[in-house]
Amino acid sequence: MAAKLLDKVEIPKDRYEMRLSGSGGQGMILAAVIMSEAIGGADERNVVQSQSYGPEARGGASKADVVVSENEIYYPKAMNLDLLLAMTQESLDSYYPNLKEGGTLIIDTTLVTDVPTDNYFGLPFTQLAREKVGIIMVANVIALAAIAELTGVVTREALTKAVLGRAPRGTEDKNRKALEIGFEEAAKIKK
Amino acid sequence: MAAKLLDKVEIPKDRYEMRLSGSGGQGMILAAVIMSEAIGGADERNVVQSQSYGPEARGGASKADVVVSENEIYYPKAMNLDLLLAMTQESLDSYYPNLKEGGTLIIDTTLVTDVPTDNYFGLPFTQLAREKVGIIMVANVIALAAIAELTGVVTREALTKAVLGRAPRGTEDKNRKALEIGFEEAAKIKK
Amino acid sequence: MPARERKLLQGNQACVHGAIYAGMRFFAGYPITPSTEVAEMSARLLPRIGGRFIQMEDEIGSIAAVVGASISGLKSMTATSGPGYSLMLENIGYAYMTETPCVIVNVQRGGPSTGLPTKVSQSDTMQARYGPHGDYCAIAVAPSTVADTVTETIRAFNLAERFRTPVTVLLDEVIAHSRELIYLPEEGELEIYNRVKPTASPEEFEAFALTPNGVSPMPSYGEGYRYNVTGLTHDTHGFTTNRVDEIPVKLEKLRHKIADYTDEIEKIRVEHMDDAEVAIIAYGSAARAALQATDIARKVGAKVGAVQLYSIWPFPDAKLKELCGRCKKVIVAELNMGQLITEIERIMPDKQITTLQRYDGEILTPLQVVKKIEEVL
Amino acid sequence: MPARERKLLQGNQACVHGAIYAGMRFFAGYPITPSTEVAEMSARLLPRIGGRFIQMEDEIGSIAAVVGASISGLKSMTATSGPGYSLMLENIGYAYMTETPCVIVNVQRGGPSTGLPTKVSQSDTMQARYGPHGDYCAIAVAPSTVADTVTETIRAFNLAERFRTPVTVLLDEVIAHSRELIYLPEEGELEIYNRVKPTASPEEFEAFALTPNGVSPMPSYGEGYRYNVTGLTHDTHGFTTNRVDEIPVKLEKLRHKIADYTDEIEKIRVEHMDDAEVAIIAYGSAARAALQATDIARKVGAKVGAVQLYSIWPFPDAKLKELCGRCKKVIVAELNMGQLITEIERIMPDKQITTLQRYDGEILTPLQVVKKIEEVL
Amino acid sequence: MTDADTTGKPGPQSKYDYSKGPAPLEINMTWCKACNICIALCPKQVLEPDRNGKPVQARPENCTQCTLCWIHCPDFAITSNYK
Amino acid sequence: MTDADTTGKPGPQSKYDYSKGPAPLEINMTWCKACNICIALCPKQVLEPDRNGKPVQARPENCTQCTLCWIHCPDFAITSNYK
Amino acid sequence: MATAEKAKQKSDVTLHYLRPGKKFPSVWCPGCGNGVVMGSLIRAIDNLGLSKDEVVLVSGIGCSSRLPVYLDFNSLHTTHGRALPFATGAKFAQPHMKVIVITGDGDALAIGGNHFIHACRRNIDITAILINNHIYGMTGGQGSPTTPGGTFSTTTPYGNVEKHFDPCSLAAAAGATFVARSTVYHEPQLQKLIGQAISHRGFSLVEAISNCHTYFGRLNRKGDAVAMFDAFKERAVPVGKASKMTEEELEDKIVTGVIHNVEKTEFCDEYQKVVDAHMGEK
Amino acid sequence: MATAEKAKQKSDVTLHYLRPGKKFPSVWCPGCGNGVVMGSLIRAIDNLGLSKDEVVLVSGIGCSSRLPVYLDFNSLHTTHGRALPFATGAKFAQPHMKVIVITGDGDALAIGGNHFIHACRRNIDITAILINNHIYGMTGGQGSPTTPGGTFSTTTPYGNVEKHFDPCSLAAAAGATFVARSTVYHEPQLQKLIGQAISHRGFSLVEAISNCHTYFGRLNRKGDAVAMFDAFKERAVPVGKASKMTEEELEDKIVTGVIHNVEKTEFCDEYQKVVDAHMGEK
Ligand SMILES: Cc1ncc(C[n+]2csc(CCOP(=O)(O)OP(=O)(O)O)c2C)c(N)n1
Ligand SMILES: Cc1ncc(C[n+]2csc(CCOP(=O)(O)OP(=O)(O)O)c2C)c(N)n1
Ligand code: SF4
Ligand code: SF4
Ligand code: SF4
Ligand code: SF4
Ligand code: SF4
Ligand code: SF4
Ligand SMILES: [Mg+2]
Ligand SMILES: [Mg+2]
Repeated sequence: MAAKLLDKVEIPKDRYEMRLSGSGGQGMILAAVIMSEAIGGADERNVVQSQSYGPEARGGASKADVVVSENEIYYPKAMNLDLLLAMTQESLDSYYPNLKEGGTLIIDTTLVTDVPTDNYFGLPFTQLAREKVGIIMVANVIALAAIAELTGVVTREALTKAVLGRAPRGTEDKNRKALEIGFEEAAKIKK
Repeated sequence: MAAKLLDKVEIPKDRYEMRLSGSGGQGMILAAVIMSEAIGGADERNVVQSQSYGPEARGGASKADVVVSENEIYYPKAMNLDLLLAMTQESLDSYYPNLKEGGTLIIDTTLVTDVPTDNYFGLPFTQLAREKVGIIMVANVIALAAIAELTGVVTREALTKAVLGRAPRGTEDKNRKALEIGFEEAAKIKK
Repeated sequence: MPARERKLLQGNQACVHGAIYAGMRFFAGYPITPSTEVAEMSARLLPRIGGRFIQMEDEIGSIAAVVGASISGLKSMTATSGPGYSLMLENIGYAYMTETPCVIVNVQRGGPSTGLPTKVSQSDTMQARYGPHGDYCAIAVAPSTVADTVTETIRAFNLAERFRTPVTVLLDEVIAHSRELIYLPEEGELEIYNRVKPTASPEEFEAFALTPNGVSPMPSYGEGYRYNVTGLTHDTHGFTTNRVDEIPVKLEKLRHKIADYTDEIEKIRVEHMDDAEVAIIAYGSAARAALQATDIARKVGAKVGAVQLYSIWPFPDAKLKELCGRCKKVIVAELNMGQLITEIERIMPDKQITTLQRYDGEILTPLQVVKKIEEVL
Repeated sequence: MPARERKLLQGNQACVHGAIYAGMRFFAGYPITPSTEVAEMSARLLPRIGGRFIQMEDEIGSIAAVVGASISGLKSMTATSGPGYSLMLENIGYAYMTETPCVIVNVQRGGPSTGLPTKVSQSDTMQARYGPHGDYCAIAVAPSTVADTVTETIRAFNLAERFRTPVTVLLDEVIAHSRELIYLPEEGELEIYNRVKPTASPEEFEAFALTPNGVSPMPSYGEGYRYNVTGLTHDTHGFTTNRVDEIPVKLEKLRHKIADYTDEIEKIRVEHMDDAEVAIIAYGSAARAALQATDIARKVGAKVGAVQLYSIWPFPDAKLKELCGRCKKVIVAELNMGQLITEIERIMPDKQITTLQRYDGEILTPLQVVKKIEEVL
Repeated sequence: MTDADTTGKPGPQSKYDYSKGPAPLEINMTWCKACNICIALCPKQVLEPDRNGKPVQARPENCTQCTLCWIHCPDFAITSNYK
Repeated sequence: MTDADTTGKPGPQSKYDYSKGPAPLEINMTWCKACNICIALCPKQVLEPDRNGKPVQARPENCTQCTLCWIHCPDFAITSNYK
Repeated sequence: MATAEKAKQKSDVTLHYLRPGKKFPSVWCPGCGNGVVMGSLIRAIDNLGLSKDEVVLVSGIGCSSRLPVYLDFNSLHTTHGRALPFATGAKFAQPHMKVIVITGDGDALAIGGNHFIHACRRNIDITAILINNHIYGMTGGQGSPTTPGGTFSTTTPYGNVEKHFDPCSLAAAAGATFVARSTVYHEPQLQKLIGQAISHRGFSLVEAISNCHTYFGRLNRKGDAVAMFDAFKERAVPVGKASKMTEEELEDKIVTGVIHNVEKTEFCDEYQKVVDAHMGEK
Repeated sequence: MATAEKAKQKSDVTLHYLRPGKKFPSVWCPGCGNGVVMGSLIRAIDNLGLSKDEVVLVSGIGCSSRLPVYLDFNSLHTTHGRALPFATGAKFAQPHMKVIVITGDGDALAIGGNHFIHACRRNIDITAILINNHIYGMTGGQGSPTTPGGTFSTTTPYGNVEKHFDPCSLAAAAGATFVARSTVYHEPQLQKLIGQAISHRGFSLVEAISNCHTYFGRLNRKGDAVAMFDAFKERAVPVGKASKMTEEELEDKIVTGVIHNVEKTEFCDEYQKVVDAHMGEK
């Protein structure tokens, strides 16, 4: 039996693992925090959110993971991504290999040009943010809304509450707008 | 056998253990150093010299030990004194119990009044220093000379050389004088 | 009953919540990655509850202020990482010698030296035991989740107060920086231990009295007990002693008040050990990989169990031996070049012990552990 | 041949003579009892040979200056006692990480904390191994006489240069302050090891190159090799790395360059072990009591032998096991509450191990040891 | 990518046609971090940000080689192009 | 031991007979370490060393209670004897 | 005889502050100035009418740092150089306590130099009494940061090649708000300055120039305690007079009196304002 | 075109001192003043015509302390706060080397404060360039000993209740013999002062006021790098002019130029005299 252990084992199915990736200024960590709080506000699921720290976080690439499970989450890091959000080409290239077979890939078509699969959802988050909300900074919120809509990992209500809970005073409307756009645009491309 | 070990053991006979004791200002440590150097200058015997350190050395009682052996000296501290020099009553009282049966006791009769045995050598080192040399500070040198004379642990020549080797410039004569007095007075009482 | 609020907190932040719950009212620290958020959160929260935060000039000053504040009367804590912990050792020894309760959080990062400031490690495990000069009897607890961090920090304070001694919380970068959704304990939910205060009159008061359990009652400043505290070896009144009959009394008091009550300190989690042939022993974030791997391997029939240590020091010799009693093989999984394993080797010479080490700045993955299980089985 | 001069020296003074013989030309230190005479003697002797002495503002600065001077190009040493050694740990780790040869003398006194400044102890034994944060592979040598102190200090320098690593000399108050008549080695009498200098051109020079024995050649400042030294985990060029493929390379280099060559470090003295039923294991001034006791007990027929460790770290596992191979019983005699014994327990689980501890500020007496032999036999 | 993006020199897309002499500056676009300092400190408005925020030589003819841009560039991304 | 040795008061052996009033000072001979400071600083030469170097009140009648001796005694061995 | 009565009372007062149970006399060498400073401190505290319970004496390691154990206050004998951060913790935890630090030139300025300047900077309400004997007494006569250039110690056997700190200037530059100096010869002044320092709100330093005849005196042929007291007398110049003297004239002089005295907000007070403003916030 | 040629040469010079093999650009945030100081340092060294081999750059830990690794000198990146004692060892071991320390306000004045004042006191021939950005950059924006009262950092979330050091006054009081200040905006002056400092025999300090817009700027609404450069320009007052201004007028100003410059014997030189006098003695 022993010799075959590794071949037989399966990554536990009770975990849902997301990675939000992009470049330093795109607010991926904040997005992961909001996603975690949205899930936490909604039900009793457990969440572990983590990211890579260090000087590389200044500028450069940025990634933030969220692991969700109804059971105790032993291993805190992602093992096999159920969902990958890639806001830049670089992040897609880096992390696509970690996406599990059949996992959900969501990309920002504003900046990502080269996708190694046909099985993905693409929306121009940054462009939508700039053009429809007027500030590029909410691209991450639009992406969150799209994730919610496309995967059902969290409800619209829960996400909205979480986003507004973190929105700096005076930015509530822009964030609400961003959410709407995200939900709508995603609904359009939902299969 | 085991049970009897402690009863049978003997303190090794190849060691000669001296303790020079007195009060802080009497130069016991220096005396022990000189004695050690005298022995070292004379032949191949091994010497370990030690003393108690610490705030108690400021003022208070002072003791300095010299262990001599032709063999390697394992244990560096005195186990069973072959010789005790006591320059004060307090030091005699403290260390007399450590003197082995038949060990040599030498006291400064200037300051020691109460001796718990008849088997000792007494000379008024401090008084001799004051009256015959003019400085009390050489009492320790007189005592060293007496030890040499009374025990033969070191030759007159070797001791003289060692004393002069340590004597501050300008004090050579006084030290020579002190030695002479020590040798002479001790010779008088030698049994 | 209203639903309790869940909070998304980093381990470092949870640590502060736990500390405050336990009664911390004083924090002194010096920033260092990956512990800095402990200081930052303390700076933010303490004024709101009338507590005090001070950023000191360095780690030596931090632990000194913590000890001073604890003796003065407040439950106190500091947090740092390896380099800072190294600097604190002299004064941790002072806290030990003077029997001053306090908590030191060490968020472990890659060493040696400046090493890998933003990467995880468990390479300060042995330092927590043997770091300070002189004979030292360490207490160290080790959470592995954000929720644990709350409860173990509380436990650290309770142990510090119970035993009048410094207690180390061994965190690591992964726990420190991961965010998890947790419930904070409500008032009254968890037991809080406070140092025993003297009942004797100031005249009769003996500062380091030999009590049945070795712990002497401890007054605060201003309560009328004016006693002497010193890091020199001292007698039961707190006065320096050089006497061969008094020195061992003090040293034995320090040791036995802890070593004789290890059952109050030990905490071990056991999963699937009933019929396990192989036990994986681990703590902290390495334990999370071990638990995950155990779960995975069990699903495919491997007779493996996991033993997670929540208290590292005093090393739970007897309890651990008992728990691993049946299995012949032990894997010690740790994020260093082999530290815990020396203890395991010492206490379980009869077992086949395998080491699983990772020291490249990342945590062990469950699959690495499974692979090792496969090798061993 | 003229008779060689014998000198009456304290252990602390002998240490300086040994160091200078080994090539020490730089000493930085901060006074602390019972090590101070090492600094004082260095202050006196170094200018006479063109060397340099500096009294730093504290122990942290002392070890820092020592490391700086060593990298600059001089063989360097510092001396301290427990509290100072605790403070030096961060920078000892830095010396280890940067592969800087240097010697740290720890004259052990009673701990913990300020403890017993003028009294003997061996309670920093484990600290020498596990004191610094991070994985650390310590070298520590331990003389027991004034004459040993000369040779072991020389050996410490040789090991430091040979392995490019900090080396600790574990002295204790008794050796440090006892005076013994010794012969100093004459020029050329003992082998002196100097760090290997690079032969590659500056352009080709790779500062922390992976050589067959793990030790990279080391230039001095001003020799044309301008490389980077950092306490961050670094690659073979000395540049910081966070890469999982490079980090273990560095850590393993640090470990294996020492751990794979322990035979060059180990030094053990054995007396009467041929037919011994009981072995007494000890080091430093405790070993002197053990040797004396062995001698005494042998004279009355007890089958006892003495094993004296001159190198404590890396712990001479295999050699020690071999030497004690025949005897079933082992007494570990030490001036602390039980430190070496944990190592002995680990490596000799098959033997009946007894501890003989003294921690009241005095050294064990031969009779105490004999008594223990009697109990065990 | 256009020339301007990688060299910092005025490229064909620049609305300012540069033809009166050699480009006054050499700009290392790989090292440049788009901090804006050179652009802000240039007393002659020689520089303007490209779409990544990195400087292009918009008004090269104005450059007096006053040194301000390059002595303040934290990333040594600007050197003089004068031969 | 004479009275002077243990109390610091002028004793019968003192060549200065003291009879004009109470002794001006109380000297704790157990605490006194014979440092000589009081003797040297007394502006009125009230004190002289005994054979152990500890102060005896040799000229007690001169004492003005000026405080100098006791505020400078490092061992709190002198107090005023005035009632 | 009112003066005499007062004298008696004053001469006795020290005894009322000695710690019960602690063996006297002190460990100090005969004539060591540490004892004089101890007397000054007691008299200053007594004059201020502080209760014994509200006083915390904190010290590091050194001969001077042995002082607190002899007195019947809360006493905290810490590690070498670290008295000030321990004191900072004790004070900040209970800001109504009077926290007084006793420290030596080595303790405060060598190993403890960083804590010294930072305590000054914070202007925390602690009084530091720095007993400056220009040497490490406890460890047997090594050079300290106040050992003058050219002088001898066991670690400067050929004369000190380093320069020395002026603790008062350093403290003032670092932010201390009350800085004063006197000597053990000038006990009445010393006592007065200590009293002023304790009363001052903010960080105060009193540098007490003292004699270590055992080491500094012996190694530099400065004679015994009495000779060193005499030298202090000779070398002292009141700060007022000093301000009119040239640098050369001041060479080797000891400037005594209040050197620096300014008002600034105090650390604990400022922190309390933050607490008052944010208490109860969620 | 002579000026232009010179300009080119000068603009290029930095590149000749960059370390081969080290990846560029630096780890620093876009616009971080550390890079400006690096340029000043290179130009100063180049002007002095020092050989690369004789220069040792020593630093502690912090963003600023990352500087040496980029340059092709002997570089020693030590532990936090300890650059100066490492440098002291390196210098004293080989006194002919030019030892330059790069340090931050936290590195030099918080954890390293003791070494700072002692290096000053010894007047050892080391040049320290203190890049003062008023915050801990590396660890993410905590208060430092130069963080002004009232300002925000992650550890002073309600405004800093502590006072700050003036590194220049502290250095002068501690014994430094050359002390100067400039800002990253005033690069030409900064460069010149660094050159003077290196040429000075004895301990020299150059305080380079720099921008950490990422933390200090952001937390205190001081804008980006450019805005902070502008503020340095506004706030700078040359030391000559400053001497005629009142304390109130100088509030919030940055006094630039040579603040303190005296001649004193240098530590290594003095030690060499001892060696010369006693060399060969038995
Ligand atoms: C960490 C540490 N380093 C060194 C020492 C040794 N030590 C004890 S006291 C002292 C110097 C004391 O000098 P100072 O503060 O001037 O006090 P003094 O004895 O002169 O009153 C030193 C170096 C110590 N106890 N702890
Ligand atoms: C012993 C130790 N304590 C703390 C740290 C964490 N640390 C690294 S850099 C730093 C502060 C740096 O501030 P500063 O010197 O001002 O440099 P900057 O990053 O602002 O340039 C701190 C606290 C450390 N590395 N080592
Ligand atoms: S050199 Fe001067 S004028 Fe030319 S671009 Fe640079 S800043 Fe502008
Ligand atoms: S100053 Fe340098 S880094 Fe900044 S934008 Fe200009 S060229 Fe780029
Ligand atoms: S001053 Fe005090 S200790 Fe000194 S001699 Fe006088 S009474 Fe004795
Ligand atoms: S009180 Fe004054 S006059 Fe009287 S003995 Fe003392 S010093 Fe002399
Ligand atoms: S050694 Fe010096 S400082 Fe210490 S007690 Fe003696 S005289 Fe005082
Ligand atoms: S964090 Fe601040 S100091 Fe560090 S690189 Fe960024 S701007 Fe510079
Ligand atoms: Mg002193
Ligand atoms: Mg800074």
